[in-house]
Parts: sequence; C-alpha cells; structure tokens
Amino acid sequence: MTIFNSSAWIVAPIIIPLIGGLLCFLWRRDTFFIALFISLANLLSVTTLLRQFLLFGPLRYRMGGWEAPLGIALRLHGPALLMLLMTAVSGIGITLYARGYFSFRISALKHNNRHEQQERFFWPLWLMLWTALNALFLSGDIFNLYVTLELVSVSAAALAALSGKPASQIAAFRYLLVSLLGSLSYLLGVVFVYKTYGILDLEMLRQIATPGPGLQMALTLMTLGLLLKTALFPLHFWLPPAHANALAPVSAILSGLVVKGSFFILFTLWFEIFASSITANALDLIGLLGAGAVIWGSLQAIRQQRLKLLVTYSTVAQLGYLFIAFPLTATENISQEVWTAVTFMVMAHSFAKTAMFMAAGTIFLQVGHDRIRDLAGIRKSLPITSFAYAIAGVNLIGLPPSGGFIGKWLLLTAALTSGQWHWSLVIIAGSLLASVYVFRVVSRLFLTPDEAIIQECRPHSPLQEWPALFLAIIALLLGLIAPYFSLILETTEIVANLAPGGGL
Amino acid sequence: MIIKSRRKNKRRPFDPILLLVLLLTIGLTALLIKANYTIPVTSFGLAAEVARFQPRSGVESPVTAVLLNFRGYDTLLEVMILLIAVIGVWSLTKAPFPQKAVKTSPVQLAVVRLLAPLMCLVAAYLVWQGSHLAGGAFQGGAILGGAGVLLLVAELPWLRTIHSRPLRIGLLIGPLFFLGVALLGIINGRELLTYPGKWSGSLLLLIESTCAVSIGLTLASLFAGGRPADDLIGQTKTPACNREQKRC
Amino acid sequence: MTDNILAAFDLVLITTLLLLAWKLLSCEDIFTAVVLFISFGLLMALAWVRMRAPDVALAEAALGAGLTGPLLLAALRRMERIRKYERRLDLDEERNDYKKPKKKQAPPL
Amino acid sequence: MLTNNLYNLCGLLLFGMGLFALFACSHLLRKILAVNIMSSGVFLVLIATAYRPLGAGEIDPVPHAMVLTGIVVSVSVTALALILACRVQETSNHSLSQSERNTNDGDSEE
Repeated sequence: MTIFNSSAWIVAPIIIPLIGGLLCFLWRRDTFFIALFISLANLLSVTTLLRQFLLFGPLRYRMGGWEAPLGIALRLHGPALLMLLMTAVSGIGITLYARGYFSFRISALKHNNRHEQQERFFWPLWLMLWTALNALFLSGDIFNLYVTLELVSVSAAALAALSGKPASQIAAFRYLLVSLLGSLSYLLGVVFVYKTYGILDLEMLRQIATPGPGLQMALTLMTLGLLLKTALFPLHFWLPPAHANALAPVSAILSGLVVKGSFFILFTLWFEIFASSITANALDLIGLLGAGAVIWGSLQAIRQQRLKLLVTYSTVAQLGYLFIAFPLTATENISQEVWTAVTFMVMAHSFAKTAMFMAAGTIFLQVGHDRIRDLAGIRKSLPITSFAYAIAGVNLIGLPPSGGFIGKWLLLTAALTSGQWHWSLVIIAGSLLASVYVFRVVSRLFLTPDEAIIQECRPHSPLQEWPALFLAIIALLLGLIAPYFSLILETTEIVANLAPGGGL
Repeated sequence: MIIKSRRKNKRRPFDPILLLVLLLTIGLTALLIKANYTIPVTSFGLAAEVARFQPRSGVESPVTAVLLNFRGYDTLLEVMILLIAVIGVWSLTKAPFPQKAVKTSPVQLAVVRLLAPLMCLVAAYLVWQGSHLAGGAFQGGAILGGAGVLLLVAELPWLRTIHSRPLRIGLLIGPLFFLGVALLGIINGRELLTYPGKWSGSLLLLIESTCAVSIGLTLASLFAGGRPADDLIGQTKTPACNREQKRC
Repeated sequence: MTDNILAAFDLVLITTLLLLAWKLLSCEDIFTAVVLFISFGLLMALAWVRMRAPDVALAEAALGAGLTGPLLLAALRRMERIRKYERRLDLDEERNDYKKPKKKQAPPL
Repeated sequence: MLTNNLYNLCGLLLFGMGLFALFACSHLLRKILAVNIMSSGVFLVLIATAYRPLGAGEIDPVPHAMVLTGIVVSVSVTALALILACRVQETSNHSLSQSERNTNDGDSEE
C-alpha cells in the first residue's frame, strides 16, 4: 500500500475541499453530491493521515520543496490531527443536514427563489470554509496562519450574511469587522515576531524564542486578536447575534468549527511555540476571563426566551472552560493531561453544539418559531430531533460517558492536583448552570402535561433529523474511546523533541 | 456593546466610554511604540536566503520569486480569498450588475475607447515585467480591474449581455490553472507547488497571466456589486423583486 | 546634503500621512472622507517608493486609486440612493414568508 | 536606522488612530475606512522594518511579498464589507440602534 504512505496526503484535506468549492461555484448542478463526495474523500484522506501518524509519528511537509526559513511548512501533530478528524466528521453531518434543510425550505416555504439562491451559494462557501479550517490546522508558518485566518473570516462572514434578514446582515457586518480587527492585531504581532527573529516558521521559532520585550508585545497582540475571534468573555459581544441570526447549518458551522480555529492557534502559540515566555499572571488572567465566560454565558443562556439564543450563549459559556484550562498548565507534571482535557472539550463541544444547532434549526423550521415557552410536546412530532437535543445537552452538562465529562473530569483533577482548587468550583458551578439551561428546554420537549398542544409537523426528510442525532451520539461516545486519544496526543511529546525538518 | 452606546452619545463631548476607549488606544499605541524601540535588531530577515535560492526559482525579481515560488502557497490561498469575496458579494445582491441602460456621453465613450485598450496593454506589460522588475499578476490584474471599472462606469450596453457561465469560467481560470500547476508537483512525485526545474520560468509567467486575467475580472465584479442578469433565479416572478430591480 | 533633503522629505510625508488619516477619520462629511482616503492611498504609494518597495507601490497605486476608491464611491452612491427610498421590502417579505401565517407569531417589532 | 524608526512610528500611530476611529465612528463606511487605515499602518511597520538605505545591503523581499498579499486581502475584504454595509442600510431602517433590538429577538429564520 505504498500510495497510502505517500507524504502528499497531508495536502489532501486542503486541496480536496478546495477543488470541491471551485467546482460547486462553476458547475452549480448536483452541488450536494459534489459536497458529499468531497466530504467522504476528505474523511478518507484524514483517515490515511491518522494511519500514517500512528505508523511514523508527526509529519512535516515542505511546500514547494523549499526548506523552512524560506518556504512554508505544513505540520501534522497530535492536536492538529484530532482537529482535522473533528472537522471531517462534523463536516459530513453538516453537509447531510444542509441538504435536508435547504430542500425543505425550498419545497415548503414561500419565496423558494431566495432559498434556492441561498443553497446555491452555501455550498461553495462552506467548502471554502472547510478548506480554510483544514489549512489552518495544518499550517506551520506564522504568516500563513494569518492568511488562513483571513480565509476563514471572509468565508464565515459571507456565510453568516447568507440568511438575508436585516438582523443577520448587521450581525454579519459586525462579525466581519471584528474578525478583521482580530486578524490585523494578529498580523501586527507577526510583524513584531519577524522584526525580532526574522523567521516565520513555527518550529524554528519554538527553538530560538526567548523571553523579551519584542516577543512579549507580539504575544500580547496576537493573543488579543485571537481572543477577540474566539469570543472570550468580555470580547464576546459580537458572537450571539452573528451565530443566532444565521441559517441553521451556518450557525452549526460557526459555533461548532469556526471559533475552534482561532482557539487552536492561540493554544498552539501559548503552550507549544512560545511556552517559555508565558508568565503565570497572564495564565491567571486568561483563566479568570474564562471563569467569567462560564458564569456569565450560562446565566445569559438561562435567561433567554429563544432556543437559538440559548444555544448561542451556551457557546460563550463552553468556550470559557477552554480558557480555565490555561492556568492549570502551569504545573509541570500535569500539562499533558490538560492538553488532553482541552482537546476533549473542544471535540465534544464541537459535536454537541453542531447537533444542538441542527436540532434547533429543525424545530424552528417545523414549528415556525423558537420560543422556548411554546415548544411543549415537540417530542411527539420530532422524536429524533428532541432526542438529539437531549443527548447533546448531556454533553454540555458533562455527564458520563460523554466527551464533555472526560474533559471536565480531567480539568477537575488537574485543578485539584495542582492545588488551584478555586477553578474546580467554577467548573462545577458551570455544570450546574448548564444543567439548568439544558433541562429547561428538555423538560419542555419531553415532560409535557397531557393537554399540551401537539404542534403540527410538515413532511420532512430524514436528513433533517438524523445527522443531529448522529453527531450527538458521537459526542456521547467520545468518552469511551478516550484512551486512543491520549495515545495520539502523547505522540505530541515526540514532536516536541524533533528537530525542524524532521518527521518524515 | 461598546459600539451601540457610542452611537447614541455621539453629540456629547464627554462620553465616558469614548474617553475610556481613547485612553485604552493611547495606552496600547504607547506600549507598541515603546516595544518597537526596545526590540534589539538581531536579525536581517530572510534576504540572504532568498538571494541564495533565487537562481533556482525561475524568475529574476526577488519579490515575484517569494510570491510565486518560495511562498507560493500563501499566494494560492490569497487568490482564493479574492474568489470567496466575489462569491460572497454575489450571494448578497439581487440586482444584475449594469443596473440601468443609460446613454453614455460621446466624450466618455471616446475616453473609454482610448483608455481601456491602453490599460490592457499596460497590464500585459506589467505582468511580463514582473519576472525581472517590479510588477506581476496582482499589479497587472489591478490595472485590468481598473479597465473593467472604467467600462462599468460608462455603463456600456453590451455589458448587460455578459452571461454568468463565461464570467465564472473567467473568474476561475487563474485559480484553477495555479492549482493545476501546483498539483503537477505531486504528480511528478515531489511536493505541492514544486515547479519542474527548467520550465518553471515559463510556467510562472503562464500562472501570472491567467491569474492576472482572473484577478482583473474578480476586481471588476467586486466593483460591479451585482451578478450577470442570467445568474438570478427567477427574480422577475415576484412583484416585490421587480420593484427592487427598478430601484436598485 | 542629500541626507538632509531626504530627512525633510520623510518628515513632510509622514506628517501629511498622519494629518490626512486624522482628517479623514474625523471630518463631518463622509464623501470628503472617501476622497481623502483615495489621496491617502496615493501618498502611501509614495511612501512605498521611498521605502524601496516598488512592487508594493505599484499594487497600492493600482488597487488603492483604481479600485478601492471607485468601490467606496460606488458604495456611497448606493447608500445615498437607498436612504432616499427608505425601502422596507425585505421586512414585508419576511412577515409573509409562511404559507399559513399565524397572527400571534408575528415578530414583535 | 532613523528612517526605519520614523516610518515605524508613523505606522503604529496610524494603527492606533484607526483602532480608535473603529470604535468611535458610527458610520459604517467610516468604520471600513478605519480598518483600512489600520492595515496600512501595519503594512508600513512591516515594510519599514525591511528597509535599508541605498548601499546598506539587500532589502528583504519577504516582507514585501507579505504586504502584497495583505493589500490584496484587504481590498477583497473591503469590497465584501462595503456590500454588506449597503445591505445593512437597505434592510434595516437605516438606523443601527433600532435593528439592534431585532437582533435580540433571535427571530432569524422566517
């Protein structure tokens, strides 16, 4: 099987969706089948990468055959591989769901021209966004990361504006400006790095980076930009309108995948590349903001009257957990566990939130509104969707055996062993609050009084319901395959000892 | 919600939040300037590296070598950003692009007739010059886009007959050719974006020419802010959209 | 001698750039701001030439003056036209979107 | 080195100005202009870093290529932002604060 050992597979997750996106724009017929084929091909390539990774360890790829300081390198390490897997699986779900969603809208709603047009532009934009995310996860060059960030923000903003409603236009405009501001701040950070070291390659930077005023400023700028893009607590103001007003598949993409991209860069920069320059105060500050996000986001979610807004604010809250992990890495011997915890949280949240937005979108389309108060008895007409929502909720609360449980458990133990028990209080409080906002909806959906109005249900395709359940169940079962994940992540340690240009 | 409150208190001279933002920006800028002057200048960047490998890149201009060869991957993604911007603009508009048929004044027409071909020539020259001096696909494409803007401003009637498919092919020809050449490297058993040695000079020129055409079309489409009339799905059916077309 | 002239040129250029930026961000009329922005772009091109970056200067001149300027002007014209008509078409469309609209589900405005 | 520092300073000041204006200005077009000023500032810092006076060695072409990439990116993003701004003006009753209320309805889809 020499073909599966070729190093060229590492560019496949970038090239395959890219070709798909271009084809969807050019051809315009059978776009769903193109997208489905692309999703499967992408899954195949990511699986091949997984196999190569398990056989040979971390990979490094020189674009154009040029060595690192001059050329651009791609690198595949444990976290990047898991992010690729996450995007591949979520992507298949989103592709299937989007098909059901758009065909329902075209057939059942008025103004089907508009819906046809939305579907026509959704596919190329979605595939381009997928390309951008995969490129971001694989990139090993600090300026190339900026280009991929811009690619992500432009396509995400275009997707967010797709719904055409006034509120979504304003939200998308603000989203675009905020992403631009974040990218520019990041770029200025890159400029400072280049001023100081004259190098853009991540691996080489990791080796020569020493704490200093230039790096300090660069890190501050990059962190500010990426925090803005990841919507950490006080900088989250743009997220709820943008995510709640988009079309349902787009909300799923934005909440499930896009925010993870900037978080991934942030985490890589802080704990892999510039780990030596991070001070304990900075870690504590980020952790504090994360705690604020958990509490504030959960309280807001509890207050919301609309299902989609509730799900959106829960994204703000769940992103907070990822930042609570920052101060826990300060203790030497447990940083590996924190890495695993964060990866788990990211993946579990991605699957669960994607499923949740899909379920919310289906409910919205079927019922015509998403006021939580009036959602009683939906389970009778939409059993699969309600079930998917409930399972995804289990993940957000963090009940076993879900991926969310493993993530939180690892965080809790890390907090206790490192003696920073105050973070564990926040984690537990967040879980309790999450159970409040999840059960508030689930109890409406399931435990209704007998005389509840049974909402009428339009005929719809299974594609509208099953992908959500599929992703929710994956999120639930994530905890069962935990050992394999830590296996992949432990290989990261080897990459940390590799010389640049090493690997394959 | 900083932005919101700003709007309401626009007239007031002493808005506390505005003051806070002002102080924060001044502080950040001061920090930046301070850091800027404390950075020890230890490196001279990648100039030596580029100079060393430039003979193998196939072009004489160092910037073009970096742009298309050493860091060609960035450029490939960047061309895609342009394309996504066009897709985004098309997805947002419901109007066909030359919006109304007006009589172009003869003076304007004469100017356009003179300038547009001239700009195409300049663009071609810039692309060709890019291999050894300043210039290249982006500069040439920008001039081509400028020519497109000129045509659009003059609202020439034949612009209305542009069909969607040929335009899309034009928009995609550069990116697709670039991608194809990039994949050639893999087919040859090398890395992505590796150009075959002795051909790389002419291949790069071809990439630049096709990309310049696509970039020019892209920029002109961005300026047009609409889509070809046959790209709209049944817009004339609903009366609301009819009204809209007249007004937009 | 040449050094002094160059330094004076630098100072003038930088001051003009900063003043233009300040003016275009603070002036009352948005049309003036757009026009100032175009001239700002041209001065930036001059700065690129001074920094011995002819490629960037060409791109800035061609893109800034030839495209961003017209883009901004076109957008401004479009916005003015929209403001005149004050359309609410999309909102109407939105309310009647469901085939069986229910009164109580109309979005509260 | 003096020239580099002067232009560096100018770039950083432009960045700061744009940043402030982005928050302080209410007109959407002005916000877009502010972002453009900011990016010009960043590019200026980058190019000024690479600058060497005549006869003082090679100029590093990598920042030039980076800025070219950045300029093209910013033009395309500006175009998208402008169309979005037009759409905002078209669809909302031309005052953002009013539509802010719509946003919180979450009544997004139909």
